[in-house]
Amino acid sequence: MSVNEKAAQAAGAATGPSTVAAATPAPEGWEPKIIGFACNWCTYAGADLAGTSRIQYPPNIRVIRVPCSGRINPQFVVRAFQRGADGVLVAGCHPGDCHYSTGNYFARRRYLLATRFIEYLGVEPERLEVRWISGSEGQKFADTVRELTEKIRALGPQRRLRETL
Amino acid sequence: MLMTIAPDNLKNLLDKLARDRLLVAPSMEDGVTRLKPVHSAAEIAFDYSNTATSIKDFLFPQSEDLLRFVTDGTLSIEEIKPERAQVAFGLRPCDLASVALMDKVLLGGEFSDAHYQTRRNNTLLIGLACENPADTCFCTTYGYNPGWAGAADVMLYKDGDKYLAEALTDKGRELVGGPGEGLFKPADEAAGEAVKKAYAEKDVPFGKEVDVQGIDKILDGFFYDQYWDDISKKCIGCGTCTYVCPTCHCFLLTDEARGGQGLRFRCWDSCMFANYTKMASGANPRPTKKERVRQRFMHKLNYYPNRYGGSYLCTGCGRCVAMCPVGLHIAGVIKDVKGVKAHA
Amino acid sequence: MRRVGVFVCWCGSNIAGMVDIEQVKAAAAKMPNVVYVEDNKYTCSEPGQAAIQKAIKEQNLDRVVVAACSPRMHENTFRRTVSGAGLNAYLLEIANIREHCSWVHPDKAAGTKKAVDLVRRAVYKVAKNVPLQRASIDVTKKALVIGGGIAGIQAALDIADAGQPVVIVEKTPSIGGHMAQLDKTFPTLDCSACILTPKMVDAAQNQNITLMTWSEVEKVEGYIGNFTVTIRKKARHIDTTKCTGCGICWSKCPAKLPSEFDLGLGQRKAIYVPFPQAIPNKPVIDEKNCIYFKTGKCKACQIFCPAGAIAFDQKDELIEEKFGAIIVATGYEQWDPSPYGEYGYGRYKDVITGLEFERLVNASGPTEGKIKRPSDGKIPKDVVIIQCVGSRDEAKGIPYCSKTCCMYSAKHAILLDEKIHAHPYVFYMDVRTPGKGYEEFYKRATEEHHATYIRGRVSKVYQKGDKLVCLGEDTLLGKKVAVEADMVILASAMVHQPAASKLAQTLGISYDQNHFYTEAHAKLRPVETNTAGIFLAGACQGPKDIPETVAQASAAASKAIGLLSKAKLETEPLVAQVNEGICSGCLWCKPICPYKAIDGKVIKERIAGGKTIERTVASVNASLCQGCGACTVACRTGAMNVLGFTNEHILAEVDALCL
Amino acid sequence: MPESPLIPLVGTIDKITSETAASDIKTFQVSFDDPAVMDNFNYQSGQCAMLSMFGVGESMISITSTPTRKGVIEFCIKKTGRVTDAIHEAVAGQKLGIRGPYGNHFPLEMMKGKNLLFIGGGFALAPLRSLINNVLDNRKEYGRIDIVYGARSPGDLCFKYELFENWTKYENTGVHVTVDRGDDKWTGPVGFVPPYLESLNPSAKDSVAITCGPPIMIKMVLQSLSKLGFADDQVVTTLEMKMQCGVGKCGRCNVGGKYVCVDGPVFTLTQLKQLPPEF
Amino acid sequence: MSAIFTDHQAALRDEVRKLLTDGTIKGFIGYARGRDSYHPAPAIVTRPDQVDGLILDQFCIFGLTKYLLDYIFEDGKMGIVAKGCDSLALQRLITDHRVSRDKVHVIGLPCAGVINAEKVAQLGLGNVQKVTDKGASFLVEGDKGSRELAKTEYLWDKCLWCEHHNPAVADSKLGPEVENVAMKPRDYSDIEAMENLPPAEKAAYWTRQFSRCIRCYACRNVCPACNCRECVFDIADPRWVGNTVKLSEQQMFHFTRAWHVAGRCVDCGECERVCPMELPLMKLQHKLQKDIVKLFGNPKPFEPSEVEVLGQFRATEDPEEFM
Repeated sequence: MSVNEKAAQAAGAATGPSTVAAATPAPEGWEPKIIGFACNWCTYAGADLAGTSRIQYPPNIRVIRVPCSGRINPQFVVRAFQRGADGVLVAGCHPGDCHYSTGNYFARRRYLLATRFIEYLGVEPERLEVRWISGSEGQKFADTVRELTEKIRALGPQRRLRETL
Repeated sequence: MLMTIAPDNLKNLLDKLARDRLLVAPSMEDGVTRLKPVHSAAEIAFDYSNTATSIKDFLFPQSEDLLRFVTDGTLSIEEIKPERAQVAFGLRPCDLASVALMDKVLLGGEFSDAHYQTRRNNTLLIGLACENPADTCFCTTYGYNPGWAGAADVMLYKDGDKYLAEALTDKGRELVGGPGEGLFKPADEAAGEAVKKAYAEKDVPFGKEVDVQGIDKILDGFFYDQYWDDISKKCIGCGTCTYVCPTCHCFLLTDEARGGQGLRFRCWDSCMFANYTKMASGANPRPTKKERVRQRFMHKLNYYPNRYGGSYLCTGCGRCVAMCPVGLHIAGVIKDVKGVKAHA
Repeated sequence: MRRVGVFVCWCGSNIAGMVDIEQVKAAAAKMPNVVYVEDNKYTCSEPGQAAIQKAIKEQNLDRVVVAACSPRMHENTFRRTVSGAGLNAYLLEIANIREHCSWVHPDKAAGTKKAVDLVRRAVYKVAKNVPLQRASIDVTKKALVIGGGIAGIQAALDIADAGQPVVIVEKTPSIGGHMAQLDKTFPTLDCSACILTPKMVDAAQNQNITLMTWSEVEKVEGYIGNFTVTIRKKARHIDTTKCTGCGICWSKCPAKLPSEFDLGLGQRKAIYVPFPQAIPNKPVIDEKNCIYFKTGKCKACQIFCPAGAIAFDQKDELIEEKFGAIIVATGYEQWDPSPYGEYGYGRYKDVITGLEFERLVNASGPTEGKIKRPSDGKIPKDVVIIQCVGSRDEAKGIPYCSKTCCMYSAKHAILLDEKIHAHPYVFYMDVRTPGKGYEEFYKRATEEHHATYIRGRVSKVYQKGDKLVCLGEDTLLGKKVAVEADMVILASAMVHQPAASKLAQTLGISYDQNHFYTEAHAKLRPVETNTAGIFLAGACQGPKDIPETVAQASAAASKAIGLLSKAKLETEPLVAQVNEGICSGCLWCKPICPYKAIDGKVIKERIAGGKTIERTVASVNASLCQGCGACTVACRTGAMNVLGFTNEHILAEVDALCL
Repeated sequence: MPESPLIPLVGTIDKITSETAASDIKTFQVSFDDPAVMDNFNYQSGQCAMLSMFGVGESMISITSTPTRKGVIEFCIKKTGRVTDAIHEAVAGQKLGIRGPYGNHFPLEMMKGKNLLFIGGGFALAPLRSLINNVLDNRKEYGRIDIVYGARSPGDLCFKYELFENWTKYENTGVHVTVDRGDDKWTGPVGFVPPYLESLNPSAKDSVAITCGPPIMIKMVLQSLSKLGFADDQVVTTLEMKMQCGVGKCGRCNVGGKYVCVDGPVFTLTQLKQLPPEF
Repeated sequence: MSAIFTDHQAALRDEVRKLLTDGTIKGFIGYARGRDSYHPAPAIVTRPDQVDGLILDQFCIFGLTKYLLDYIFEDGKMGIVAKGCDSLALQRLITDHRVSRDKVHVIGLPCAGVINAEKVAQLGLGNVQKVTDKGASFLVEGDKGSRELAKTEYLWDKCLWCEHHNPAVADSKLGPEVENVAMKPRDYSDIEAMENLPPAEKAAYWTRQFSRCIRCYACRNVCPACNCRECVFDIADPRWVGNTVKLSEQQMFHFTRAWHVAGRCVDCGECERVCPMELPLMKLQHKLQKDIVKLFGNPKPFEPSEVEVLGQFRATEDPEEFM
């Protein structure tokens, strides 16, 4: 950051670099921070199964349990990015398998739109992953987390929407 | 003492200033010219009638960190001070006039606003007289004019292919003698005064249309008038007028905390917002647009002059005239109220 | 300031081996609101649970976090634990540091760091938890069964046997359904009527069963345990209290009409019982075709009725009744195969459907069981049976397999050979026989009864003399075949009842693209619908044969019995809740709810100026809501929330995990 | 000391007293952590201070203790919103932020030698309590003192220890308590404050009436006082407005040209009548 | 081509006067002269003596329907003048159950396009005296000059692709209906261009835009789809979007607002038009619109319908990308 940009921030003014900021290298020891939103009935159970099957995956994900993928407001995703998440996983039952019969269909519509929209705002699309992972897909859960972690490791820290106190 | 400075030298000076402090100047971006931090003189717009936002953004920013707290078991509070030096270039007379009005509120009275005071102290104000007042400008209504230097430390007047400059404060003189050394040349005093006079007498057509004389007294008895009901109906309750106004200064304090620590901010607020005076109990002494619209204009044209003596809380910058989405602005209100009074 | 206690479980070495318990404890102790931290070797064990209860009392805890295994494992266990100590069961959160952490992350340092984060998530969340109470609602101890076919009869009998009153609503004049039309049943070839009519009689005589035939469900309101159903009892024009079913009326009636029961192959009168074994054995007057209703003259039935039971001025009655459970058993219809122009159904009299064949072969049918050609009464010698007529043909709008046709075609083949020694030719796409004794039955048709099975579709049926030539291809041999047949039987698809979608809307249940009703879960809740308290039995849910229908009917009945046997229903408190103060009443949440739990309601409110206004807000029926939360995302202002998973909760969890 | 008047100082909640049966009103005794600040904290009856629950926000609360009893700072707080909810959740020993005192105060000079009539309703006895204890601590300087107080029910009465024990001990001092609805144990008067006040028929001569309460009660009390012969300048009341800064800058607590935070909260009825009715 | 709005001014005044006098309506929402001849302002009149202040001219762009929310709890009807685009906004309010159709008397104004006053005001024509419709252009005569202005260049963008020239909701109409054809097809090429930028450039673009935002909420307050009784941005607990103007909060604000309007936007463009900082807000809605069209096969997502696009789904036809 230039003196002026720093100063601009100090001034509290609503400013931002008007040119593309050069990619800043990830700080030493940085590990991707991934927030997962998982439906209770499928993906959370799938993650449990990965556990009971001792399928290892990177420890970068932290899962928030919700009743259904239909509960996952895209605003939660943006909030996670704001708070410093480097990646977000939104996951629920396969279409047709929703415990509440239709929740994931609504989720699908919402995220078909929201993923594109968040990308449009300049967030790398790889940072938001939406996946259907059933209760029997412990392996898929582990694979998804591994792939997501690696993709985000390659991208570096998410600074686009981040805000620190 | 009057001086002149060539445009190139002025740019050099600004570039030099940008190196060690925040340089704020009119800059055009996506079709909007506003005061914003710039990195160099190359980003500055020199040809503009007025900026979309005012100097208020930098002396009394829209959101400002006041303190940092840690609540991890115990409580500690650390005051955050706005210590960075800044220089604001290209301020129009209306903004330069607004600073004095803001000073009265924020620095006057029993308590002085330390954050504002610090920013005032740390900011060098460079004015630039108006060549072409916009058709929404009416500074002359209040006795200001296109050459009004107000709170400027240094005032510039475009004079043909150069700028006439006048350092008005110690800070201004330090600039001329310090970073500006060698860039300014002495001016012919008489010619300079003539330039200043020409600016001061420059025609501001809209200003002639708006006569504010005596409105404070008229409004003393105008609180209950039907007029407020009539005009407030079209207000959409946005904060545009208050946020672009160089003299509106309402704010709120708000906390944000995570993980045992946080910040307390001050953010602008707007008396046009429905929840502005809503209390925790749900009661709201200004429940409808009528009370809120009336409050805004009564404050600017009656409460403020009564409280702080004389001047109105408006400098005729015309931003609300140009930007209010529904054409509900102070110049219109002044004209209306005087018209209503005339009819009465 | 909350008083949160954190209990970190070792799970033996399952957690403690991979997560540094001391570090987790030390970190937890510094988290906001945490006043007490303890570790246990097995928190779920009795001593572990006792330790929680002791700490709640001694440390005056008002919230509990257990860092242990998955909440899917022991959430209920620990809820009971905390409520045993006098704390509300919902003031508990679980940090899953086993399945989601120690078991999957071999790096102890990273695992411990994650465990701390997971505990922090739970600590932040639990601070936002509020005490929640399970509500209880009364249950009306009566079931409604819609449809009086074998599914409805079986379900009603099971419920009645369990001692609960039940009402069967049947839209036709008699119960019995399609099964009453069948002759023999596969794979045992016992006579359909012989096994059905005793059940019909049982249903009629059972004290707990009320039959409402010639009646339809008009309106359904309410929710599980408390449905209010309006039933239209159509005017029968018979005083059923007087009628003895002697039959004089229909013998005297001069108006002859094609019989629906016999699929137009036989006749009935304008006053009629649909078939001899009908229950109730009381006729109805077909208003549209009754000469008296048409002309004002005749009254033959009234004149001859010895009981004086004819009541021309009877009107439809609307009856409102309360039910605790509803079983939908409305069955299916046989698809009209006319769209297959090439098969000539409707054009050639001797091209008939499978169900029509059932009537022809049935002893009480129009031919008294003699298999005769409808055109000339000749006994057919060669009969072609075409399978998959409609079924598995997306071009005809029926993508699914009707499941029963392979078996009943085999049955028809056997009957043709057995009864008239006709030679059956069966054109098929696949022969599907998954069922006990089914494959053997099919084998019997081919081996003992010499049915010729030809794999291929018939492309055209045309008349040649008094023969029907069926042109097709034997795809196994790869050559064209032409079979000269005396009769052609189309194994036509099973499709939804014409009014299936209308009834679904009345009931608030969902149906699929084929208008079969949708079960709550294809595998795990096959007889429930998404509307609590409404269950499915039989072919209204999808094509089924009799054994499967009966099994499902009993399953649905047992679900209903389970429901009705409860004095009160406990409702899960983790349901949606509306903040009426900020609800705009836009009701965009309403169409999203799979359970129809949301509706608008009008509230009164005082506004500035002292005026009282009325406005609409969303209202959640907690008995219907299952707590999925899909509605919350549709609510822009955040007025809709799910208890236990509120916006406040999730935002706090995000904050906690991102620190 | 912080430079900005908007920066609070750290204090501690020393003691919490629940006032009402429903515990929706509690009195918090607080102290500044810095003893020097504690010593120099000088305030007058009627003034307010801004209390901070960090992470939630600030709320302007009237000081209910009396400056005549040095070393004790008390706030009586009703649960009405996010900040007060958070304060109510606090436990003794918890830290908070305090800044102030702010605003004007009750006009003691004008009350000297006069008969004082205090009229309070519900939770609004809080600011009056500061003044009542203040004048009782200098009992000789004033004439007769009558305290008329009402709440919705016996359980809603605040400061019962003052009403029924402390204040009644003083000579020439009357405490008159009424409730809107009684209960099994209540033997005192039942009814709203304004008619009760009228039934007491206090003399307006040489008297000052000081009243605080919910807006609807104030409105009726003012009418009653007028009936009883009190002139506008014999009536003193306080106003409540939404406040943010407390120091006359943020611009939201004005009623006409007056800022309640610096020009108020105490106004005589004469002053009040000159203000537009936006409160 | 059709008559211009000014031709209906007298008829409008007559009708409003009649409606107010006979008690059909208790107030009327229309236009009056604003700060100059280019900027008509909304006006709400309640008395017949105010009616002569009402105007209609070819610059009357402001969508008035949102004002109806001020009167939902009052007795009696409000009158309003509505162009085709305004009637979509009205339908939005009705479909959202915020305004009851029977409490509004709509005077429909068939519209062949509104002149972009911001562009014309730059031309130095002075006080506008007269506007004449010349078919493909408008002749604008001011006291300092006149110009013939091609419609394709000087109408508001939304008017060029408008397919709702005639009000869909109206109790009476001013003048005959106009031909309902778009002057050019709706085109999302600017959105596509943006989509094709690398993430860092998109980020830079939006950072620049959002950091200009002053959070005045004019966009929200003018938007007919932003009609919540209590806006999420005004709710303190939970606070979805912070009060500060830090970039992150600005982005959260604009994401949230755009998202809340997704599939509900009637494409009136008022948010962008009233924005004092000239944020390209419709670029957000057009992106969402474009995707809705493509993903859910809903060709006109800006026409309010009984079921919101995000309040429904197609189990088998919706694209599946998350397997």
